Amino acid sequence: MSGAAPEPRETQKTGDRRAARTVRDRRATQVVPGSGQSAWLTLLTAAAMAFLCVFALALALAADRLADRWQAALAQTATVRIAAPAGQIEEQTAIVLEVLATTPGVQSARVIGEDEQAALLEPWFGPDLPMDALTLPRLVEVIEAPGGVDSMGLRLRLAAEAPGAILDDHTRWRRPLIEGAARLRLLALASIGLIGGVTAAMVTLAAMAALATNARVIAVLRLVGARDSFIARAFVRRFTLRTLIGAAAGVALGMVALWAMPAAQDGAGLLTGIGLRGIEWLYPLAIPPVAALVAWAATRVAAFRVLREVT
Amino acid sequence: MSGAAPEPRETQKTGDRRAARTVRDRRATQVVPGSGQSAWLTLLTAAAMAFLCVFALALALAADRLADRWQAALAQTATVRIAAPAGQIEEQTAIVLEVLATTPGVQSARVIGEDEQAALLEPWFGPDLPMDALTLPRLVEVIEAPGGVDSMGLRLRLAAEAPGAILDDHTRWRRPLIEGAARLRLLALASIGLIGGVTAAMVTLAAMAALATNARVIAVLRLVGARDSFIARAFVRRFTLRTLIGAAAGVALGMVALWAMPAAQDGAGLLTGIGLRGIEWLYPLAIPPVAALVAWAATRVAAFRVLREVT
Amino acid sequence: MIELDGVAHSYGGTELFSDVSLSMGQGSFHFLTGPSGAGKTTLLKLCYGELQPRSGDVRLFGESRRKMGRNDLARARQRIGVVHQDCQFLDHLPVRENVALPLIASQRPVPEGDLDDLLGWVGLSAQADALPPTLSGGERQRAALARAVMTSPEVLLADEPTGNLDWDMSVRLLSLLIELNRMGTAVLIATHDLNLIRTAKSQISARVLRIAGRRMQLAGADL
Amino acid sequence: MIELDGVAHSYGGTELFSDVSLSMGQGSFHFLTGPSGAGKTTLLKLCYGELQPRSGDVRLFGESRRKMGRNDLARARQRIGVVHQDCQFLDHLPVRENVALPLIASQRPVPEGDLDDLLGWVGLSAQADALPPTLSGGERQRAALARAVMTSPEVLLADEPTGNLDWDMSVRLLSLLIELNRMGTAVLIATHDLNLIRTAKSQISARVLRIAGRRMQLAGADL
Ligand SMILES: Nc1ncnc2c1ncn2[C@@H]1O[C@H](COP(=O)(O)OP(=O)(O)OP(=O)(O)O)[C@@H](O)[C@H]1O
Ligand SMILES: Nc1ncnc2c1ncn2[C@@H]1O[C@H](COP(=O)(O)OP(=O)(O)OP(=O)(O)O)[C@@H](O)[C@H]1O
Ligand SMILES: [Mg+2]
Ligand SMILES: [Mg+2]
Repeated sequence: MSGAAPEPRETQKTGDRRAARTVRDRRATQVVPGSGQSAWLTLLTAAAMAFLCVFALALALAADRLADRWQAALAQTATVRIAAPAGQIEEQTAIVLEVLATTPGVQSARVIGEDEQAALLEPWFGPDLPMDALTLPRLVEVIEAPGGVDSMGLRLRLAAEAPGAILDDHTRWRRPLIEGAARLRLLALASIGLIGGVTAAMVTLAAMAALATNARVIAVLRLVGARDSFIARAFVRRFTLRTLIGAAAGVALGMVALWAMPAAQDGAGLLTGIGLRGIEWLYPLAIPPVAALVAWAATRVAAFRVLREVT
Repeated sequence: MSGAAPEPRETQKTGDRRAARTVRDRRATQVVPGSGQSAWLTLLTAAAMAFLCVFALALALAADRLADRWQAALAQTATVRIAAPAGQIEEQTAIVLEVLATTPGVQSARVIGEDEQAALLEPWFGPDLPMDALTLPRLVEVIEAPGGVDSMGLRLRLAAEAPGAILDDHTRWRRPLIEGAARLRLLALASIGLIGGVTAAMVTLAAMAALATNARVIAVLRLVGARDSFIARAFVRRFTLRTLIGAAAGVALGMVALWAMPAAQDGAGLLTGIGLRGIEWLYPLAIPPVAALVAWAATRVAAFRVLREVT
Repeated sequence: MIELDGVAHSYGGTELFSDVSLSMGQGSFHFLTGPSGAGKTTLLKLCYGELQPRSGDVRLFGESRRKMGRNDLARARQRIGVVHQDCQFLDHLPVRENVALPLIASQRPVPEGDLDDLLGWVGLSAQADALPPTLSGGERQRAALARAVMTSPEVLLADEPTGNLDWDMSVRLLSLLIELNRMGTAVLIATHDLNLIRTAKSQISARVLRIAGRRMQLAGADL
Repeated sequence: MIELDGVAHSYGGTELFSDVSLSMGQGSFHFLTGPSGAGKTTLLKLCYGELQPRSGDVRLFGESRRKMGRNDLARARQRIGVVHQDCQFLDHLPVRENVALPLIASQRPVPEGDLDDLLGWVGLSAQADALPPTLSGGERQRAALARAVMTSPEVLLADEPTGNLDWDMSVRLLSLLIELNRMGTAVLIATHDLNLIRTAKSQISARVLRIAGRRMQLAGADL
């Protein structure tokens, strides 16, 4: 930015030069009036947008987490259901476990006990279901290794070796849920993009409005021999700072609001899952610098466009 | 607003007077410069805020709908589970149906057929469950009347008359879901409130910035003998119109975006349920007038505050 | 029509002038001189009600300034024409509409013919549709004078109306003001140009006031 | 130092003037007169590079205006002092900093002692910390002149610098300019005030240029 700025005439040590630079920056800022309302406008815009952005980010992260959970809970597990006459159940179960043990991609397999099975049925039949009186199929839970299992191959092997065993890889259940989570995540990311775009547009417009308001100041400065970079620096510095402060305030407010929200309950996980966890609390901290960068670029472009119209 | 405005000197018919009024308004507007950037800023702010508001509204409506659905699906139904030795099932079922028929608050009761029951079990046992081989409890679905059923009384009556029957009013399932939906609705309403507040603040600040920019124009107008109401009218009219147009554009965009979103699927109803249905498509149309009203009030207050500082 | 009665004014610090009295009746003609910074513009601002006097009383058309509301003031200003020292215009409107602005702002009809005549008299016919920022310094002053006389005001206050004008144009404008004065308008001109005052005094009976050293006195013989 | 060579200019429509040549060397002193709207301010704008000539060539310190970039122009302006007809200031900075603005804007050190002396000479010591909007018309012109001479420029261009000043103050400022001129500064003053030109000619040898009817000629004998 200051590549073309004239260096002070005397040779100085680097420390002095930095001090001189700061003084020059302050001087450059002072030649532009503070302009009360438009300063607040920029601050408020940045704060409001950062606040909304924190929420959109939390939503995206929650959607992400949800998708991951479903991925983990459903995509990585499968069930083998063994329905056979009472006498053959034990035998076929043993065969199935053997087959699974030699199938690549299967991390572990485990027979679901009667208690667990009763728990699964509870919603529909109540806790006092007479398990003894029922001839339920045996269920084997298969936990897949990260790579996943070749379902088709496994299905064929099972059909050959244990005719009563049927593999259910939960595809039916998985697809709509994964799709739903992906769509929610997309929505959240789109809002972040929208918020970012609108923020950039608003900061640009606010900067251009400020520059238009200060057209006379710019003309006077050019007339007394100020360089473009000197004039631009004043505006750019001010708008970047304002956006940074506004965004920081908005992020802080947003994080406090998120933190104050009731903790997530598993009962309605999706709805109350909006919130940040662990390392995620650091993510919103990226918003103010990014916003400041956007403001810096926007103001610079706006400033040089306005300056080009002044001789 | 124009109570104090001087009437044209000649007496006129009412129609003429209205025409004169429009001409006067146009004249009043012309004496204030258009100020390109700040006009766009107001338009864009209004549009962005209206756009976000449409989404927040859709979210609130979806949460509302969801809560209603759960209310309807869970709160209004209960299940009576009859577990008894094979011989007594039919008898006890008949008793239960009789009891239910005479219980106040029960709209209808219906035995869930075997097919339906199999469908409920399918997730866990697969489609080829040998229903005949199982001695499953009989399930009776109870649909409650709007007032609801006195669960405790019904439970006692059932215990006395059909010892194998157990009432499950789904309380366990209902509460977290209802709570979740309520919280989502609250979140959406809070966003609407936040968006409204921020919009009002931004329009006020934009108006004040425009007024500050035009301080000279205001001073010149006062010096040549213009009344406060004449000067204020120019600004108020302009900002109200801009906000109205911007909000209308934002609402239109938001509605198009909602309409273009993939239709809700029941598989992941909650996630894709964000959208408008039937009469709800009319609700967002209230946003532009409300925004314009907010802008009108904000600009009026700002204009008279600035005018008070000019003699 | 405008009366100042024992008026004093100060901007915060020391008093600019004190105990100034002045009465502008119908058909009166005053010049106001004094060194730069003496308070000529301030006195004019008191006359058209932009400033409130610290002490003493200012009456506009018989009404005390202190008792006037904002709308009363606006109405009084519609009867006063003012040429400001820094001629300010609405930069987005052409000269023509700027000259007609007092009529537009008070929602009176604009007599287009009179407007054209007036623009011709001050030599701005060619610039009628130009925007004020493109005017030369002298053209601005002429446009400001045209704006002030456009409403045929009962009082005309002109602050240094010829500072950027050549002598011929100054005399031309002076004759316009004298013409107005003969038709009854009370005129007050603040100026540094003693030649202008001398020229005027040769045509009409004008009183010359001088502010200096916190007081105002009649200056006549020394001109 | 500034040379105009067969310059013509027009704002869109008809030509204001054509074939104007002027050479301001070290220690030269020019007056520029002509009726209002003749193009005096326009000529000055050509001299400090705000406008590009339609035809002909303008050279600032030996460099052709057409070949100068924006930063070259800024550097050239740091060597030229200009008093604009509409003295514009930064309204949020006190007079003191406004006068020192050319130094601040080009990031040169501000000699506070010289600044005080200069403010004293133009009679603005009392207004040093006032904001420009509170200045009187004459005070603005004096501040503008102080700002123009603050950098000890090699060329000084003044557009109607005494339009709002009384005679004594005008002469005082003229003597400041003559002083500068004697130290080598090239001076060009656009003015309507023929008395001022006469007074100056009695002290130094100044050339008087007159623009009228699209041409510029030397006017001397008729003053
Ligand atoms: N708003 C203000 N606040 C403070 N001081 C002011 C204000 N307006 C004017 N002054 C000061 O009051 C004094 C008189 O100002 P005024 O404009 O009346 O002078 P003037 O006689 O018109 O001078 P000139 O001939 O230069 O125009 C000046 O010194 C000026 O600095
Ligand atoms: N930016 C512009 N666009 C169009 N026309 C302009 C522009 N600037 C000046 N003019 C016109 O050019 C003519 C000369 O203007 P200029 O300011 O040079 O006159 P001047 O000699 O300085 O007059 P004065 O003595 O009144 O200040 C005027 O008629 C003016 O209206
Ligand atoms: Mg004055
Ligand atoms: Mg000029």
